[in-house]
Amino acid sequence: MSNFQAFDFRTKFGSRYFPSPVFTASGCAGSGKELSQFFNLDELGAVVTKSISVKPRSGRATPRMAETPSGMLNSIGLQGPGIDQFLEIDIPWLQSKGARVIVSISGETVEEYASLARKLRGVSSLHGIEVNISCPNVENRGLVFACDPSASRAVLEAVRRNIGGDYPIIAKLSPDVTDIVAIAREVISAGADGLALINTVLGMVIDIDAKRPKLAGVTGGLSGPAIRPIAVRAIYQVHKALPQIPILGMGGVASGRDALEMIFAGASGVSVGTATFGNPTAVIKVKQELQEELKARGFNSLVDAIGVAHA
Amino acid sequence: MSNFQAFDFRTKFGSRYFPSPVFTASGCAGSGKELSQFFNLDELGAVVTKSISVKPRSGRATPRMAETPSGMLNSIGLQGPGIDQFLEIDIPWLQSKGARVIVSISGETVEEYASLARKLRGVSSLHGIEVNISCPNVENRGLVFACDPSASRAVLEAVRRNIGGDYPIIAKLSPDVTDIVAIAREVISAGADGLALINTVLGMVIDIDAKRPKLAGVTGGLSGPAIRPIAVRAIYQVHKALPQIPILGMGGVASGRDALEMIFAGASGVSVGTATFGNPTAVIKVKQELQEELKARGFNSLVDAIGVAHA
Amino acid sequence: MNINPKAIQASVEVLSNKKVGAYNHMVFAVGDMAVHARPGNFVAIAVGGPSSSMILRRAFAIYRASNRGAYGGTIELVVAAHGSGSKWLSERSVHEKVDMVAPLGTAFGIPTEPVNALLIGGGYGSAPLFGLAEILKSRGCRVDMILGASTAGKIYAPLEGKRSVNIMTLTTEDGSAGEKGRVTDVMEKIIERSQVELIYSCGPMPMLAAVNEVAERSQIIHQCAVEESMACGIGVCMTCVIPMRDESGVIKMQRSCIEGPVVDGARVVFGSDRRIPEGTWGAPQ
Amino acid sequence: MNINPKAIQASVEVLSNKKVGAYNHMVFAVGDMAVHARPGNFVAIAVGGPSSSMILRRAFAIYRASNRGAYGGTIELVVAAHGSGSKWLSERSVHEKVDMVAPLGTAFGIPTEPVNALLIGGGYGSAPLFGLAEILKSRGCRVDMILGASTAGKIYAPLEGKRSVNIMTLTTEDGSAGEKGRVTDVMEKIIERSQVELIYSCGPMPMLAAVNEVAERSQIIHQCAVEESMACGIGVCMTCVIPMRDESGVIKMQRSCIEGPVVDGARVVFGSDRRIPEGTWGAPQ
Ligand SMILES: Cc1cc2nc3c(=O)[nH]c(=O)nc-3n(C[C@H](O)[C@H](O)[C@H](O)COP(=O)(O)OP(=O)(O)OC[C@H]3O[C@@H](n4cnc5c(N)ncnc54)[C@H](O)[C@@H]3O)c2cc1C
Ligand SMILES: Cc1cc2nc3c(=O)[nH]c(=O)nc-3n(C[C@H](O)[C@H](O)[C@H](O)COP(=O)(O)OP(=O)(O)OC[C@H]3O[C@@H](n4cnc5c(N)ncnc54)[C@H](O)[C@@H]3O)c2cc1C
Ligand SMILES: Cc1cc2nc3c(=O)[nH]c(=O)nc-3n(C[C@H](O)[C@H](O)[C@H](O)COP(=O)(O)O)c2cc1C
Ligand SMILES: Cc1cc2nc3c(=O)[nH]c(=O)nc-3n(C[C@H](O)[C@H](O)[C@H](O)COP(=O)(O)O)c2cc1C
Ligand code: FES
Ligand code: FES
Repeated sequence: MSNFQAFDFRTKFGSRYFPSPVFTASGCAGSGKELSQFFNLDELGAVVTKSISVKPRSGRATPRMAETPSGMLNSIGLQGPGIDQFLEIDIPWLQSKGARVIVSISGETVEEYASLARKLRGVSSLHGIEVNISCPNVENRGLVFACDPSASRAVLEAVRRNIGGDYPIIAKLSPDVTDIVAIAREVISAGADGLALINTVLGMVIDIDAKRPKLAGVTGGLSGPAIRPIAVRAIYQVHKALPQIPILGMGGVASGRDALEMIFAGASGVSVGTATFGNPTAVIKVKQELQEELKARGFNSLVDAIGVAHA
Repeated sequence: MSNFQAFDFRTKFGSRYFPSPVFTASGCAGSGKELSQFFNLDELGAVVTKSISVKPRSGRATPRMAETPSGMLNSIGLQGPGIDQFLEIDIPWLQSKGARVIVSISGETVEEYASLARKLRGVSSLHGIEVNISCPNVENRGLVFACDPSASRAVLEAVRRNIGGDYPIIAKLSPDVTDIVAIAREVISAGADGLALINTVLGMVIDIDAKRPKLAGVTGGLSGPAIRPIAVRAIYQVHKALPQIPILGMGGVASGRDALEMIFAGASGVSVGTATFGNPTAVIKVKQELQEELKARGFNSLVDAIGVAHA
Repeated sequence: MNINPKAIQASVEVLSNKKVGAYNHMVFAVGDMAVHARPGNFVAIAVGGPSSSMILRRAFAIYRASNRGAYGGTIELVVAAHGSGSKWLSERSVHEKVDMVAPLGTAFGIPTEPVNALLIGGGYGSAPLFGLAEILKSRGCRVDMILGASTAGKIYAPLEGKRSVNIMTLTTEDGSAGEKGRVTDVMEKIIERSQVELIYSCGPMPMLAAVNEVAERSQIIHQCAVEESMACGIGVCMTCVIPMRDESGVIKMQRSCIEGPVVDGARVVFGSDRRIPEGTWGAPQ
Repeated sequence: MNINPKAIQASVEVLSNKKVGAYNHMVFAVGDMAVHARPGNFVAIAVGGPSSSMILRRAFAIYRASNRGAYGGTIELVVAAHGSGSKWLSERSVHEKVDMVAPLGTAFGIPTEPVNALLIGGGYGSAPLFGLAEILKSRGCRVDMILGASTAGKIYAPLEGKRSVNIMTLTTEDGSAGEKGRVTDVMEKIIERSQVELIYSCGPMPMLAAVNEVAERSQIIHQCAVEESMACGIGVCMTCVIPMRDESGVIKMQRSCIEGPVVDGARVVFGSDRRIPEGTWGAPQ
């Protein structure tokens, strides 16, 4: 019987459906143009854009990266053209290619997040907004929003208030906290529809020849397979506490098996980030392999597989 | 000139000197006997014992481990014979082999730590005590001591009060906190002489065939090269805030270069843990290579190299 | 007593690597490492090369060890390409080198008198049994062997190995070789037929548990080589423990790499995967 | 405009791997990948094999690319074993395969008229210059070349490469080959002698900066192939940026893998390692 049924790969975040649960990760797919030489963007569940700010940002000085065992550090510093140019150029291009777009936003103050939400409110063709709160809060000694429950709440409330009621909001959390479930509860009660887990882990490499930090920005964000066990743990913990909330899992996904681990832990979808640097077609590979792994285990739909490791 | 000077590899924690700065990591060198087939234990700066508890502990059920990219998860659950048998059998054996011994202790309540300190107070031949506070606090909903500043303080105060004034105490911290510097300040002001950074990072692996967590204990501690950038960052942050406090660095050290990274970041010594599983002689290799790397860079002593990446 | 008293770490050369059914039969030039190797001992091999993301060694039972020969000491293994580490090993070419620590763990105990022995292997678990059979035979024992697997290709039973076996019985779950079924389906018959006095087994834990049940029911001593995930193989990590009774009957979580892999079946508390058996020393309250 | 318009990802075979001085000259059978490769373009190669702990590709300038030949399309590289990834690559044997993405990045611009060109290479930076010299020569240009390195073994200057070069000058810092000193020590003399109208350079950033200074002083157009640590090579990661002026003179952090590696030297803000130059678009206040 089940062999004849069509496999249902769809997933849902907030009010939006996506034909497949494999997305790009913010900041790891350029503007989309760079990857479109390798595959069609409409093959992806969604393109999650790099985090966009109110104004243009140069980002940090170089060196901006260091390879680490099964991972890498980056300190890009949110380089980007600012929201206006982004809405004018990048979004229309992505949509012209049939890509479903989730815009990631970042700010240095709660008001900046609010202002980004107001700009995006009008763009109803978007599939959602991912709120990157792993940014230093200039109004509070540079303390990262995502590390402070009340600052996290304030950002999400401001975004929800300004963007309108049914616009899907995904709050992206940092793993660098004592209690990620507590932060998750705050942002959900503040109006987020879903959670993105996890952003990079704060790390550092010393250049032992130059006798100083390798990165110009001193510390950087650790990503790649090295952090996957941390991501799976965060997803599992949060899904256990908030089983109804859709989670976009990420952190070192490079194969269908990696993606399945996150789905079983409780993710409704996965983003592929660093793996794209080693393999331009990683997102497509993950998508195809995930579907095969699910079918091989007798699942007729993605949804049936979400969180099964909790049984 | 400097070529004729003897290289000074000594380091110091509290009132104790160690001839070399490379130690074993707690829980990664068995009872010492297992490694003594491969080298003499007196070649090590010190043997840090597995964390010992008041009573015998069976530890957790199996599977207790999962390999991860450039790392591994473990959930041993502090298996051990309890302090009495340990003091009677293990310590005398280690000392008969000329090993300098730092005893790691763990408890489920503040009173257990106090009681362990009282037992160790008499053993003046020890080179110090490492207080593993990454243990669940049964009196506070299983919240790990190291994740709670006031619980961390309470443990260190109790240990200092019971062990006496000049007994070197190293407090071992968990990286799974929002602000490791804040915890470091608490335990130092509570009486610790030095800090061990870092314990394992909380992680998880799902067995996608069995559709459940791979480890019987569900979550486990991530160790190995994968976490080295996290460890280096923690050491750098803490050394910056507390430059006078000696730090025992650990997390993925497998070569002299890795050790040097930690020394430059601010560590006064390093512990080698997981690397021993892949290579029984890893600690000796790290020791020899570290000395060569330091000499190659013109250092006449270890102490001159500590924290130079902060210049 | 020393732990790992004979263990040596060395870079050893692949002398031969041949596909045999589902396995690779591999020979390594190991020099003195072979001298103290006994049936039941295992080796631990680093996998993946210098920039490997696999940081832990893989354990393999010693299939044969020899001190003489054109290449000096050799150790032979039977490798199943299971996950990425054993796959890497099975792909090594002649002349490549791997880092090996051996011999490790306990060996099968050899009876001082000639007895009727039954050796039972599951899958690659047959590997250490042939060397054992040889020794038993040389001591005048009668040696019967049962090898089981899911399917014919997963039975490892080389011709030269069978020399020392009186009667060899095969079982496969799909019936593609020997009798259809499991090793325990034929075990009692053979115990009776050959008046078996001593059972040796090596294979997956559920098989060992089933064999142990029959052995206990038949009141026959049973030495089995257990298998639990190992991180270090040398006794320092405490990941490989299984609940075993000590001399005074107390159940303790004991390391299968040091106390084992060969243990007295009667000591093992089988079926305790994912839980600590009640009454274990220091069990959580 | 498309980004990476010609890039292809494929598993390609090592046809040859020869040690030449401090380098390995490697030839790969790449099929159609060679068709659009131009001097200045680079390849990105995955290193370390299936279980590698090195997750990022390594970038190498294309030394030569050819469509014809017994093996179909080939791409040749000159590899310096620097860290663990390039070391791994340099150890690949004939018939092994590696995963390659190419051609990537910008190419050297070829003048439409015959001009007097000076090509300057540092270390393995000479690699792309020989293919460039060939094309320039075929267009009737005069081609002078300066190759510099710390020591003789680090100069890559194969005989067949020199065919297209009118005068070759070598400099080494230790004087072990050619003139003792740096490429810039001989540069002005040669500019004058050969009435140089166009400079191409490839090598470490400090060398490019020094060459650019001379070029600006001499008011000669200078195309250089820059080198910044790259994580992806295809424009998606933003790690490889260098500050460059855009058409309107605004300094922006631009990707050297997409806007480069070959860029107009006059656009580059040299010496801005570890800091954002003042006035850069979007610089932190
Ligand atoms: C004492 C002993 C003897 C063995 N003898 C043989 C033999 O003769 N031939 C053979 O083919 N296999 C043998 N095995 C099993 C072999 O060690 C595993 O198949 C192998 O470790 C799996 O590694 P992998 O990289 O292929 O798989 P992965 O699943 O990638 O391994 C991941 C991790 O788990 C550990 N692990 C996984 N399965 C096992 C296991 N069954 N036992 C121990 N560790 C495991 C590995 O060491 C590694 O750290 C033996 C195991 C033990 C303990
Ligand atoms: C456009 C371009 C062309 C190049 N052409 C050549 C060539 O023809 N021959 C040659 O031998 N080398 C060339 N290089 C340099 C080569 O890419 C580096 O030596 C190599 O990446 C170092 O890798 P590793 O593993 O040996 O060192 P590691 O230090 O282990 O590398 C660690 C990480 O840093 C990155 N990285 C380190 N150094 C560089 C660098 N100089 N450039 C880019 N990424 C770096 C690596 O990609 C890797 O991700 C070129 C680099 C670029 C950017
Ligand atoms: C180079 C780079 C740039 C990134 N930029 C962003 C960003 O702009 N916004 C964001 O929310 N996350 C950013 N991330 C984090 C990723 O989206 C992702 O959460 C993280 O890298 C873990 O996934 P991965 O291991 O698959 O890369 C970036 C990561 C990398 C490596
Ligand atoms: C198997 C295993 C057991 C450990 N047991 C202990 C322990 O008993 N007490 C403790 O403080 N840390 C323990 N640790 C943590 C290590 O001491 C060390 O802090 C950590 O593993 C990071 O170092 P590494 O990457 O070199 O292993 C253990 C780690 C492992 C892998
Ligand atoms: S495998 Fe480490 S103690 Fe047995
Ligand atoms: S290397 Fe990734 S953008 Fe250039």
